[in-house]
Amino acid sequence: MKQVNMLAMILAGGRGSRLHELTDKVAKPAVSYGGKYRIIDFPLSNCANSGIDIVGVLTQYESVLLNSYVAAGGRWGLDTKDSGVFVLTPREKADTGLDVYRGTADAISQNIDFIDQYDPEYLLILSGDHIYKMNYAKMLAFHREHNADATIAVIGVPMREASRFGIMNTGEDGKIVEFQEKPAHPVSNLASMGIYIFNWKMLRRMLVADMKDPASDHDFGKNIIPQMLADGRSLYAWQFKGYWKDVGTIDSLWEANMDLLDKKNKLDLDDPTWKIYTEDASALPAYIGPDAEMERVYITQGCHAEGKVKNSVLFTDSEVRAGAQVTDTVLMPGACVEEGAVVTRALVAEGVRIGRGAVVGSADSESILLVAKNVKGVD
Amino acid sequence: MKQVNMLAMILAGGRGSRLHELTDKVAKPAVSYGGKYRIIDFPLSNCANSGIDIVGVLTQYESVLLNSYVAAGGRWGLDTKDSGVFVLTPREKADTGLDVYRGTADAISQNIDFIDQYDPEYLLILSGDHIYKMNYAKMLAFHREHNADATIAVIGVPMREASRFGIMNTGEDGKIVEFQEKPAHPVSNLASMGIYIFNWKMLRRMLVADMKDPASDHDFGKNIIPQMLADGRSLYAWQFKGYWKDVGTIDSLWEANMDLLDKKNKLDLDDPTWKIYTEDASALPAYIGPDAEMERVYITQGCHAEGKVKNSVLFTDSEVRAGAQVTDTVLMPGACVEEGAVVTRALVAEGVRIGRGAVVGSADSESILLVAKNVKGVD
Amino acid sequence: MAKAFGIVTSTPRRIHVAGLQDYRSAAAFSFLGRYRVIDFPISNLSNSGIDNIQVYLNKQPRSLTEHLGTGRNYNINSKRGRLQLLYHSQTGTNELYNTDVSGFLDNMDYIQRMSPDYVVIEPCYMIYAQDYDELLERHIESGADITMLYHKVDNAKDHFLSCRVVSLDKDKHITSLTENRCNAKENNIFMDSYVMKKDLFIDLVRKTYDFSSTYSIAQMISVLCTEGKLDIRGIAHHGFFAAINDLNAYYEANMDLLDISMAEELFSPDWPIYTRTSDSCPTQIFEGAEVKRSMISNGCLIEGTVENSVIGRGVVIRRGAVVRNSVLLAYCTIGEGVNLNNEIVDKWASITHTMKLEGEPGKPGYVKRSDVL
Amino acid sequence: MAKAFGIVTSTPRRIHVAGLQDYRSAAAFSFLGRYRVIDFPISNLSNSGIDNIQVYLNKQPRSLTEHLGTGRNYNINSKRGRLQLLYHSQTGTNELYNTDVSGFLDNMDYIQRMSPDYVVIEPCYMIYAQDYDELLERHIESGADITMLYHKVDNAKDHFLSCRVVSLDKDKHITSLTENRCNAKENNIFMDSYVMKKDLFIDLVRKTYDFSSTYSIAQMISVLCTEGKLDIRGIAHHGFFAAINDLNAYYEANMDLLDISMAEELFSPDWPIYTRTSDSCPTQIFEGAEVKRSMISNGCLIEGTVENSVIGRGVVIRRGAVVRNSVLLAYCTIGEGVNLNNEIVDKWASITHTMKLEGEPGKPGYVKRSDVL
Repeated sequence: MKQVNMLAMILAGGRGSRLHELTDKVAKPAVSYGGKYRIIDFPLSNCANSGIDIVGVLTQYESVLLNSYVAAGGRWGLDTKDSGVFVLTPREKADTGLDVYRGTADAISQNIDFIDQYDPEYLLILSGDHIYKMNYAKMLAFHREHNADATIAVIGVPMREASRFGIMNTGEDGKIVEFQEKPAHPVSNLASMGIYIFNWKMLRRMLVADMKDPASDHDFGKNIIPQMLADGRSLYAWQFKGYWKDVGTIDSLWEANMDLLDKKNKLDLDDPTWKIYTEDASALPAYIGPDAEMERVYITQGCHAEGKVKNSVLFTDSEVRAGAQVTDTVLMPGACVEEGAVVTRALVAEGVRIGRGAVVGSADSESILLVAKNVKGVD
Repeated sequence: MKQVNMLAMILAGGRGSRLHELTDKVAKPAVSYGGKYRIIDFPLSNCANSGIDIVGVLTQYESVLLNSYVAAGGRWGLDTKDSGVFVLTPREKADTGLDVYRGTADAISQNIDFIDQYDPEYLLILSGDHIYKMNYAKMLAFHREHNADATIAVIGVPMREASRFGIMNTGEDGKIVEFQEKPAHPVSNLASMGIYIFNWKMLRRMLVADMKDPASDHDFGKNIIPQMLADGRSLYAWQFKGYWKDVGTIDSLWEANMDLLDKKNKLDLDDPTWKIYTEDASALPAYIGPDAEMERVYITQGCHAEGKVKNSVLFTDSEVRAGAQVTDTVLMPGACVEEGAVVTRALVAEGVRIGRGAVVGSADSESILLVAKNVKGVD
Repeated sequence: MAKAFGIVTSTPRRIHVAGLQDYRSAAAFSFLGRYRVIDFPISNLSNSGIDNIQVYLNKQPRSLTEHLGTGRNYNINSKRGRLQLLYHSQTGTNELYNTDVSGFLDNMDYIQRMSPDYVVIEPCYMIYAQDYDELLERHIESGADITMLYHKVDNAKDHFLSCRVVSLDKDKHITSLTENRCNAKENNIFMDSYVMKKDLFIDLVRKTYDFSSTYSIAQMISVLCTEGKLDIRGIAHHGFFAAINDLNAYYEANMDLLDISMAEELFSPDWPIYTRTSDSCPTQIFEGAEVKRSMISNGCLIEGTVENSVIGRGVVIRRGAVVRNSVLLAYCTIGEGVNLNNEIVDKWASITHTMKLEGEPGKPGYVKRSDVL
Repeated sequence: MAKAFGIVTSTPRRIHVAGLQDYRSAAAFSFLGRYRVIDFPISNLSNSGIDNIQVYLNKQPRSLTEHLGTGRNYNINSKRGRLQLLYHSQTGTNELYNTDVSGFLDNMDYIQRMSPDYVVIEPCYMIYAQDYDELLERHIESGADITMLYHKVDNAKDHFLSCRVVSLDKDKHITSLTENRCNAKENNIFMDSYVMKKDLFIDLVRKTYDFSSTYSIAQMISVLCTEGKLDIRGIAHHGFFAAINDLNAYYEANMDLLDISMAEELFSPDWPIYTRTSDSCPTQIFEGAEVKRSMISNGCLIEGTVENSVIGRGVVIRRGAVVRNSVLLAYCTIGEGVNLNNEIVDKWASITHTMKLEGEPGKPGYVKRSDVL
């Protein structure tokens, strides 16, 4: 049979309210990124490239778009005879009513029957809102080598920022000796990425017990991991060294887009050995008009640029009309900057129009302006 | 673009409690039928063959198997660039909490945003628990010809049974003048099949109003259709003349299977122009052993028969061992009748084993015996 | 369901596109950056609701097989419909025998098995949008035996060589079908596309072979329309139309679509042209780059100047390079300071040592696949 | 990801299966009712975690192209992996030139583009299950240059004609690779399957062509293993093994698998053999039918007697017909009262007027495709 006996579950439940209007109609993992992608393309493509065939996507908030998006598993090649992407929402069972997921661990607990269908040896838990490329097969190899009960992916963060994260204190071989959630005085800079590999049989027993515990928050970070440490189980930290970005705020989402403008940037979406797959738009190649000026631009199919674009990311079907100026800006799918309008340091949401001659955003604003509604023209 | 601008929604919510243990772990539409199929293969294959590309499946009860089953839209060819089968469960939105579907109409109302994504002209409502082959494109042609606001598929039932159904009283041209739910003294024998075509724009307005009506049951049969008649809208009945069976009870499910044993039966699953598609099992062809006796048997891939089988339907991977006798019986997937056991007039559920020498069911029982648990052998 | 099945014919013998055709059939040519020529006929059929399609292949079938797959990218339901790739072997002894008719005869079994009553036949080397469902309705209504599609052009004198032209009477009956002798500017170019009953088609295939084993269907029709026994009519096509019959025609068809209004007409949202995605990431345009009046596919890295050009997927244009009036196919590299004008550069080619390449207007230069210059 | 890519070679020149091969290559032969022979090598690779696969085709590619599709049925992720169908044109002038090596050379570009370090080569006309991941591990551990798979048989005297046999020394080094001269009962049949580094493979292809333009890789290895410069070893295969090298071998391989314990060993749940579904409905067995010791595919209608036979999809066996010791391919019809014994009946054939057909044991009869008898 296939080599990787590991099933992945993506926790995609979050509304991501710090993304404001961007998540009014879509769950956070379905938010657009990088010209043609959605955030959830990253964990899904990572799974496909890592040889994982079955992926569950756990969601309960505004799942229509996310649902219809990920259900087309063919985008990631996950539609062969025995592979698939499955959207798992809370449901009524013979013995229980309909209830929301009470926490990250509860979301898995409520889907034990789904996981059991495939009888995996390992369970990979992912979150749906990070931008990164990771070979989970390597993490699994590390997990097996160390005979671990659980392995947690960690990334080195600047020491001064460590108190914002869940920090792993480890021995020399990577064995986790302590886990501190947002420690005031961190002793390590290894932050948890929220990516876990568990031996499924062991985790299954713990989840069954956790479901019955009224005092539990049913959360991996707060309950399951501390319990495992208390039980003296062997937990290992696997250090990841590539590009990794939480895009939970407008500023960080904008930044992560801007990172793509750098020559040989660390994310390297151009790598043919680790492609990120996404929906294919039926659109013409990008068209750049006779009087356009383009400098440091990330541009994709369906874009139509006639004006001046600098230091900006143009998403599918976005438009910059003649005489318009777009600087330090992200234009999300279908956004349109009309004739003569000036847009600076902004993130223009999907389908939003900036009217003729309007001026939006400013070069010295502290944070990025989210433009979520059409802006009227001035002439 | 494609010719049929009609989107289908399958109401697959029902637990189907009259199917007893068969629906403990799966929703009714996922129950097996006809050797290799599941009930929901019929509406889904009908959609595919009728040229409908987008199908929503509305479910809230035990959807894991149903969900992972229908999500693989490739089984019905519904996985092209712009087609798909989407599982729609109740969900949390920006302005509402998580709530179950309150009725058939409410299930549609809660998914107006899904439907709007595709902007269909017509909406086809189907139920997920009938066995039939129907060309919905023909029904749509009838709907268009009559400039109807809604068209309801009806089937002629014996007059003496009409009071068990929702009955349509129509004019000569098929225009519905009255709708009677289970009338004591029916004047027509045209029963509603629970299959509706609506003009989407009109229905959408009605659903929005219905959602706000505290007195409504949010049901098509109880509220929407009577309201439309009261409003003087033009509703038409389209008469279907093929095989149609509600498989809501053990007896009717058994009967519908037995119907397949008849030469040139009306369902005709062998028709190459209207195939019913389903999951493909990785299984050997049926193997029939050297001492087997087979008469009037419907048998499929993965079956292994060594004993005596008469007047029975053998589902995928079911087994009849040497010396066993199986008569007037349905063996669901993976069911096994061990050496020397005798099974008569029974429906043996998925994976159930009838132990060596056991005797189960009887030729003169009034109703069909459901065997949902392993039966111990006698030696 | 659908009234008709579709046939996309293989590249006819008379079509020769120098250079490009050494590596693939005309159907598989890259077009306007992200498409292939065959995307147009297949999308036309799919958008017309025709999902039983036969594609005839003769030479180099690999790239087409991979590109078309099972038709999912073209919205063809693989259960209800079928995208069938049919090979017809080529006789080495005499090219004359390798007609469309010999291909149809090789696969007559599969034609006869088709259940729709009508057949729509399209060429694989022409670019246009056409609703065949509508054409079929008009065909049925008119009562004609065969309906042929043509396009009225005003540059037939120096274009469409090796294409055919039709003459029509007032009632749109085809009175003649002849080779374009380039003796008139205005002419009705036959679009190698027709609609007829399946039975008539099968009959016609057999009759043609009996008449002459080197004749194509079109040649036979040319005989038949003078005979006057069949009712053969023409319908004019409107909108963008290009025949990729030689290298210059290929070049011009690409260039013409740099007129964005023309491109937007051909690529209407109501009539999507489908293709296979390569999962390339977006294109990066760096500091110092200048890009004007160009179509840029995904996955490119652009540091130099690009003007009036069509750029394929994954092309690299280094600092100081200048690309003008050129068509660059996927994955080619234009090195630092290299100057290109009026060139067609084939896939995977790399121009790094030759600092200047300039084709003539009307006779574009061609750089071979995988060449390093 | 995977350490190796896979190659499935086209039917070698020396294989000739009378009758069946007139219509398709050995790879596309229907096998045991619902399979095709190529399902075995492709499932082996897919189950071994190898999802970059090249399938070489020479003649009649249509049915294989359609059967394999994009590899979804074989669990090959189309994004991460790739099922590539590579055609090599056949020289009409002299059959001798049409070797596996000429196919590899025709497609050297695509071999070189493969990123894994190792290559696994499999034939398309043999039936067996083999974990190539395990074989690859053993190959790497052993330090050998080439590892070849063989199967020890005790019927080489009257079987496996035109196959090759290997001799091994104590350390499992191959000391010779020669044609099976059918002069010994016990022999080690070479399974046309080997593992080596990609670079060595490319080298070998070129060296073979330089050595003789009519040599196959196996013939070259036969030279090399006497030279002793390369470390070439053999590994024995265990379990079911059949080579479809002539019509009788085809017949026997089908018949052997009517031994259900043998079939269950080959078709283990741990090692699924994938194929393409035809969406046939189950089979109906009517009153008066008698079916014993047979494999019955879906979609059949059986009113007669079937014994010791393999029945393909959609076969109709009418009242009073008796089918014994026969292999019936898909969609054939056996009419009322017709008596068949020791026959192979090809697809779509219909036997209704000829009341009795009987092949000899060891020399089964053959009824041509679509024939009406």
